[in-house]
Amino acid sequence: MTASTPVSQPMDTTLQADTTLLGDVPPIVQYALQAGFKAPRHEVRVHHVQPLTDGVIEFAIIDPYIARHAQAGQFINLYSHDDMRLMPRPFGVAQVQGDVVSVIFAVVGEGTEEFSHMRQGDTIDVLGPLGKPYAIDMPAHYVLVGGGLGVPPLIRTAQLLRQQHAEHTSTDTASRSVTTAVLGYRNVHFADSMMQAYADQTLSIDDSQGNVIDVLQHDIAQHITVVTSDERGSGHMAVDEQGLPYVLLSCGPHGMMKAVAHWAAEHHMQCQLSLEQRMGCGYGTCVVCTVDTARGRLKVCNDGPVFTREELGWN
Amino acid sequence: MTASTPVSQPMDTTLQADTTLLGDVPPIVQYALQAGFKAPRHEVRVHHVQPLTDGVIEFAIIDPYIARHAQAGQFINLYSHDDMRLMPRPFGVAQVQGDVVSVIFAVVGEGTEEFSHMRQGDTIDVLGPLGKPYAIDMPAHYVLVGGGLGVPPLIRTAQLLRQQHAEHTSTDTASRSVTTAVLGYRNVHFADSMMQAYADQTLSIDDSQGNVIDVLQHDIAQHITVVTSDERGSGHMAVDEQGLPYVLLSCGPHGMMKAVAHWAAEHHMQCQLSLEQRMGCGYGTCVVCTVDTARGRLKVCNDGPVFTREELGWN
Amino acid sequence: MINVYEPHEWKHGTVVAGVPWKNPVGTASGTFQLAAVRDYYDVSQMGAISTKGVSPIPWEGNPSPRCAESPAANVNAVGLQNPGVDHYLVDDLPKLKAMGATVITNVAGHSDDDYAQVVTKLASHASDMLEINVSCPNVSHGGMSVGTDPVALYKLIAHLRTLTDKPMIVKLSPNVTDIVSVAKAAVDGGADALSMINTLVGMRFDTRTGKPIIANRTGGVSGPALLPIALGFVWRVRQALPDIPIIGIGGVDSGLKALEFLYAGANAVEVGSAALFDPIAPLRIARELDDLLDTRPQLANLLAEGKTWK
Amino acid sequence: MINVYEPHEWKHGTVVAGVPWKNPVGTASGTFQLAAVRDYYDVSQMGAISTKGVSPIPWEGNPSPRCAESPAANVNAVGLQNPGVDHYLVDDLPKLKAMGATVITNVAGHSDDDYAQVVTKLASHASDMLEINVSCPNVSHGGMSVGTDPVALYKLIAHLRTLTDKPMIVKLSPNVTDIVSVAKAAVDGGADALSMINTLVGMRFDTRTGKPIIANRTGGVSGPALLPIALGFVWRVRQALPDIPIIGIGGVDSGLKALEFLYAGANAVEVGSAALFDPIAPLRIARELDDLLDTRPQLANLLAEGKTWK
Ligand SMILES: Cc1cc2nc3c(=O)[nH]c(=O)nc-3n(C[C@H](O)[C@H](O)[C@H](O)COP(=O)(O)OP(=O)(O)OC[C@H]3O[C@@H](n4cnc5c(N)ncnc54)[C@H](O)[C@@H]3O)c2cc1C
Ligand SMILES: Cc1cc2nc3c(=O)[nH]c(=O)nc-3n(C[C@H](O)[C@H](O)[C@H](O)COP(=O)(O)OP(=O)(O)OC[C@H]3O[C@@H](n4cnc5c(N)ncnc54)[C@H](O)[C@@H]3O)c2cc1C
Ligand SMILES: Cc1cc2nc3c(=O)[nH]c(=O)nc-3n(C[C@H](O)[C@H](O)[C@H](O)COP(=O)(O)O)c2cc1C
Ligand SMILES: Cc1cc2nc3c(=O)[nH]c(=O)nc-3n(C[C@H](O)[C@H](O)[C@H](O)COP(=O)(O)O)c2cc1C
Ligand code: FES
Ligand code: FES
Repeated sequence: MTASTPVSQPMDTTLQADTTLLGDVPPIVQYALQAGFKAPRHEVRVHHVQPLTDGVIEFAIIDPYIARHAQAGQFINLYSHDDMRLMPRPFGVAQVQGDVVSVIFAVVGEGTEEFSHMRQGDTIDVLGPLGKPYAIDMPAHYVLVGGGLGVPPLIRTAQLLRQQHAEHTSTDTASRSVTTAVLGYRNVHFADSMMQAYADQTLSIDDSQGNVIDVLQHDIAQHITVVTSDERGSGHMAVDEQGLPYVLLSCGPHGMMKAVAHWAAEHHMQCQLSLEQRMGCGYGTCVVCTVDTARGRLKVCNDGPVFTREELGWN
Repeated sequence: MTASTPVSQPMDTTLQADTTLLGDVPPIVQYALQAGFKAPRHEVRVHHVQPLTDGVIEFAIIDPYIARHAQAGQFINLYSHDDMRLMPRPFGVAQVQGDVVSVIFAVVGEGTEEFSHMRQGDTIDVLGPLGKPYAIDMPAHYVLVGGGLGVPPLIRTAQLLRQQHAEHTSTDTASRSVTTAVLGYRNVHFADSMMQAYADQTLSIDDSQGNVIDVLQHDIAQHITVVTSDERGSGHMAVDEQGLPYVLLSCGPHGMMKAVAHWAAEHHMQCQLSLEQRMGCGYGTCVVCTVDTARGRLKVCNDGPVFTREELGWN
Repeated sequence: MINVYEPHEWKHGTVVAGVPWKNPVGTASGTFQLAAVRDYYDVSQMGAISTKGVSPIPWEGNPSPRCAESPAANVNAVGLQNPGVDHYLVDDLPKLKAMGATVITNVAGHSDDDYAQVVTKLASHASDMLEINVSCPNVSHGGMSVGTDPVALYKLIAHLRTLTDKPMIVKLSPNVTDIVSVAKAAVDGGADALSMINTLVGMRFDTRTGKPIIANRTGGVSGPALLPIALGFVWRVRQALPDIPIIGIGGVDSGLKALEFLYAGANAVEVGSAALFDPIAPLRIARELDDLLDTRPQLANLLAEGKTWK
Repeated sequence: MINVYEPHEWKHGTVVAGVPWKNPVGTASGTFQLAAVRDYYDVSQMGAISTKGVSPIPWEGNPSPRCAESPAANVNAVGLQNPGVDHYLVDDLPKLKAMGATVITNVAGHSDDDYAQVVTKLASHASDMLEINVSCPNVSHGGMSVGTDPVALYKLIAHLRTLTDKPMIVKLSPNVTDIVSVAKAAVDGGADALSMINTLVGMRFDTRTGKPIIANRTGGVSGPALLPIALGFVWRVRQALPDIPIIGIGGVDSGLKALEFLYAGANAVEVGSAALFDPIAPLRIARELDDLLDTRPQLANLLAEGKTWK
C-alpha cells in the first residue's frame, strides 16, 4: 500500500507568517517554518557560560528563532548530551540580546552540572519557546515579584515591558506601563543589575534582611489607591499614583508565591503566578506536569506555567 | 560494625616493580601502581585521529602506562562517552611510539563512528593492555599473516620483534629472529608502510589479486626445509634457509585464519592465532567471550585472544 | 538529515488487522496530545495515531509530581488523566479524522464495565481501531491487573468482542511471568491484534529526602531502556502465535530500532517516549524506516501485504 | 576522586542475616571472577563477594556470541558456565577465604536435586552465605522456572533448608507477575534473606541480517537500565515483608544509586554490570556509599545493627 498526502498546515495561523528567519537558523527549523510549523528540538551553539554567584550560572545560546519569539515568562527546554539523561531541563528565558538568548540557572543536579561546564562554541539541543506567557498587553503598573531562580523570567518580562514602552512612547504617552521589580535572594543579589537595565525601579532584599512581602509592604503598599472598578463590576482595584492599575507578576518558590498571591488579594491587585513542576515533555503532550486549579488539573507546561491567582484559588 | 584490613597485594608479582611511571599517568593509575595493582579504566587524551583509507582510522592516545606494557597481540578497551553505549570496544594495539599508543579500526558501528570523530586533545577512557600475547621469545623466523583489520596487532608484534632484534644484535647474532609479514587487504594496502618500518620483509595482496594463502604458497613455501626435530620429539619442523624455525602468527577473519592454520599444519609450522569475540568486560570477569578449544570453552579476552593451532584444533 | 516537513510519498505502507497504515510507525498512547502536537508536524502522516487512554467519565489521574528520570528511561505515573469518552468523541476524534489520520482509540477502564461503556460508545464512531489498555501500572483498580490474569482477560475481551466490529488491539503488560498465555487469552477472546509492551513498574528515590520522587511512589518505566525487553516479548509471542498482528512498542527512537521490532516479528511499531524528547520524533522515525525498507525488499513485500513473518 | 587503593577504615559496616559485612556493597554473581579481579583491587575489601553460579558438575554454558549491547544496558546469555562445585571448593573458595573475603556462594541448578547436591557439598565448607539462584533466564531447565512458581520455590527452599545451617539468600527473578508471593514462598521455605533482581529477559537483533545477536537468541538484561525496575521490586517486597534482609541488585554504578536501594528498603546491594565496565567499580561504589552515609546517621545506625527500615 502506498499513500501520499501533501503536508497539511497547522491550525495555529499565527505561525504561518514567520518565514523571515530562514537564513539564520538550523535547516530543521527552516524547514519547519517554511511548512508553517513550530521549530522542533534543534541544535544551537553556546554563546557564553558565566557564573553569576556560587552555583548560579548565566547560560547563553545563539538562537534567532527563540530570540524572536520568547514572550514574557516563557521557558525553553535544554537537553543533555548524555542519553542517560533524556528528559528536558526547562528554564525561563532571562534575556534576549540580538540573537542571543540567555537563561539563568542554579546547579542542582546532573543536568545543570553538565551545562555549567559547557563553553562558548559547544553545541546544545533546545526546544522552545514554550508555555503560556504573562499577559502584559494592558497598560498597567507591573510589580514583578521574583524569588531566587524565579527572577530570570521576570527579567525577560521587564525587557519586553521596556520594549513596549519604547514603541509606545512617541504616540501614546498616556498608556505607558510602569515596572517595579521586587526581588528576593538567599544572599547575593545576582540579578539586580540585569533587572535595573529594564525596570523603572528595582527593589531587592535577601534572607538576612527580610523577604519580598516586607518590601511590598514597605515600598509599594503606601502608593496604592483602591478604586471601584465599574467597568468590570469586580469591585475594588488597586491603582498607582498615576492611576495605572497595579498588576502583580510573580515567579519563585511555592511558599513565597502563595504569600504574594495572598498579599495581592488583600490589596486588590491582579496577580499572575508562574509555577514549576517536573516535566516529561514541556510542550503539552504527556500530561505529566499538572497542577490542581479551579478549572481542574491543568498542565504547567502549556496551560501555564503562568496562572492567575483566581485559577489557582490562592486567596 | 567497623572493619579495617590493610590493602593486600595481588598475586601477580610481576606487577609490583612498575612504579617508575608515577609522574606521567592519571592519579588513579598512579595509585593502582603504588598499591601493586594493574591500572583500572582511566581517562587519557587523544593524540591524533587519522583516516588511513575509506572507513579505516588510525586512532592514537597518550598513555605511558599502556605504551610501556603492551605486548605482542595485546588489545585495549576503548569506551564511549555516551552511557547508552556502556560496553567495551576492544582493539589490538597497533604501534607504540614513546608514550603514544595507536590502534587502527574500521568504522562499523556506533562506537567506532563516535571515536572516528574525535580530535586531538579530546579525552577517552581506556583499559589495558589486555589479553595473552603472542609468544615471541623463541628465536625464529616469524611469519606474520594478517587480514584486513587483523593487521594492526601484527604491526605491534613486528615492532617488538624489531626491538628484541636491536637488543640482541651486538651480543648474539645467531639467535636473531627474522620477520616476514604477509598481509591481505580488501583493496587499499593501508598498513604496508607501517609494517615495513619493522618487518624484514613485507608482502601484501588484495582481493583483486588473490589471498594470503597464495602469498604463502608463492613466496614462503619454497624457502622451507622440513627437519626432524629430535629435541622435541614432535616429528617434523619447518626451518628457513638460516635454519631458524618458522613460527606463524596470524590475525584476521575467521575463514582466513582457518586456512592459514591448515597451511601451517601442512608445512609443519608452529602457528598462533588471534581470535575475536563479542566481549562483556575484556578482562576476564564475565565469561561472555568464549571459544571452543581442545581445553574446553575458554575466554578469548584473557585465555586468549592468542591460541595455538593445537588448542583450537584447527588442523 | 531527513526533512520531515517535505511532502513524502510513502513507499512502504502496511495493513494491520485489515486497516491500512501509510507506514508501519504509529504514536504510542499517552504520549500524543493532538492540541500540542499538531503545531509541530502533520500528524496525518503517521501510520496511525494511538490516543491517550479514554475512560467512560473524565479521570483526573494521579497527584504530582508524576515523573522521574532514570538511565535511558523515564518513569511516569500520569494515571490516565483524560477528559472522558464524550469529550473525545466531539473533540480529538473528529479533528484527527478530518486531518486524514488513521486513529487508534486507546481504551481505559477501572472495571470490565468501564471498558464496555467506552467500547460501546466508540462502536458507531469513526475510530479506525481500538486499543484495549489492560496494562497500565498506574491505576489502582482494573488496568494492569486484568492484563496479568489470562482468565480475567479472556472474559473481558470476549465480552468487548460482542460490542464492536472494529479491529480490536489488546495492549499487553510486560509485568507478567508468562506473556504467551496472556497473549493467547487475548486472541482467544477475540483480539484482532496485540500491542506490546506497556511500561514496566519502577520507581526512583530522592537521595536527599529518602522518599520516592513520584507522588504515586511507583510509576511505569518507558524509553530506550525498555528496548531489549520489549523485543524479547514480541519475539516470544511471535514464536507462539505466528499469525496475529503485533504492534511492537518500547524504546523506539530511530528507524533502525523500529526495524529491529519488525525482525522480531512485529507488523508495526508505536513510538512513545521518543516523542516526549522531540515532538517530531515519530515522523522522523517513520521516514527513516521508509528508507531502510528500500534495501530490504523481502521484508517490505511482506509488510505491504500486512503479513507477519518469522 | 576517591583513591580506592589507600587503606580505608570502613565507617559503615552492616550485618546481613547475621553475617557481618565490612560495608553494604557486594559484588553480584557472574560478574566476578577472582583470577581476573584480584589483579585490580583488594577484593577482601568488599562487603561480600558473590561468586559465579556453582553447579554440581562443570557446565559449559551457551554458545557464542553471548552478549549484545543495549541502551544503558547489556544483554548476556552466559548460561552459567562454571567448573563445578568440586573445583570451586579447592580453588576460588579457599583463596577468597584466605584473602579475608566474606563469601556468598551462588548456587545454580537444573533441578531440585542439582541445588541439593551443591548445598550439601557446601554445608561443611567455609562459605559465609549461600545465594540460591532460582532466577537465571539463560538455562533451559530449572533456573528461572523455579523462581517464578511460588509452590515449586517453597518446596525447593524448604528442602535445601534441611541440608544446611548456612545463611541462605534466595535470588529472585523480576520476570514475574507477583514478586511478593514469590518472596513470601522463599521466606516461608526458610530463606534467611532475599536478593533481587536477577536479569530481565531481553534480546537484540542485527539489523543487517535480521537475526538475533546472541546465539541463545534471548538473554538477560542488566545494567543501569534496570535501576528503576529493581528499586520498584525491592520497595514492594519491603512493604510486604518488613523484616527479611534484602540485597538490592540492578544498575548500581555509584554510591548514590546504592543509597537509593537502601532507601527503597534494602539492607545491602550487589554490583554487577558496573564491574564489567571498570574492574574497580564495586570498591569505588562501596567507598562512595561509606562517605554518603556519614551525612545520614539515622540510616547508618540502622545499617550498623543489620536492621531494615521503611
Ligand atoms: C517552567 C520552568 C521554568 C524553570 N526555570 C528555571 C530557571 O529559570 N532557573 C532555574 O535555575 N531553574 C528553573 N527551573 C527548574 C529547573 O528546570 C531544574 O532546576 C532543572 O531541570 C534541574 O535539572 P538537573 O538535571 O540539574 O536536576 P536533576 O535532579 O538531575 O534532574 C532530574 C529531572 O528532574 C527534573 N527536575 C529537577 N528539579 C526540578 C525542578 N525544580 N523543576 C522541574 N523539574 C525539575 C529535571 O528537569 C529532570 O527531568 C524551571 C522549571 C520549570 C518547570
Ligand atoms: C580482541 C579484539 C581485538 C580487536 N581488534 C580490532 C582492531 O584492531 N581493529 C578493528 O577494526 N577491530 C578490532 N576488533 C573488532 C572491534 O572490537 C569491533 O569492530 C568494535 O568493537 C565495533 O564497535 P562499534 O561500536 O563500532 O560497533 P557496534 O556494533 O555498535 O558495537 C556493539 C557491541 O558489539 C561489539 N562488537 C561489534 N562488532 C564486534 C566484533 N567484530 N568483535 C567484537 N565485538 C564486536 C562492540 O564491542 C560493542 O560491544 C577487535 C575485537 C576483538 C575482540
Ligand atoms: C507519559 C506516558 C503516558 C502513557 N499513557 C498511556 C496510556 O494512556 N495508555 C497506554 O496504553 N499506554 C500509555 N503509556 C505507555 C506507552 O504507550 C508505551 O507503551 C510505553 O511508554 C513504552 O513505549 P516507549 O518506550 O516508546 O515510551 C504511556 C507512556 C508514557 C511515557
Ligand atoms: C555476565 C553476567 C553473568 C551473570 N551470571 C549470574 C550468575 O551466575 N548467577 C546469578 O545469580 N546472577 C548472574 N547474573 C546476574 C547479576 O548477578 C545481577 O543480578 C544482574 O546483572 C543485575 O545487576 P546489574 O544491573 O548490577 O548487572 C549475571 C549477570 C551478568 C551481566
Ligand atoms: S510536561 Fe508533558 S504535558 Fe507538560
Ligand atoms: S569479555 Fe568478559 S570474560 Fe572475556
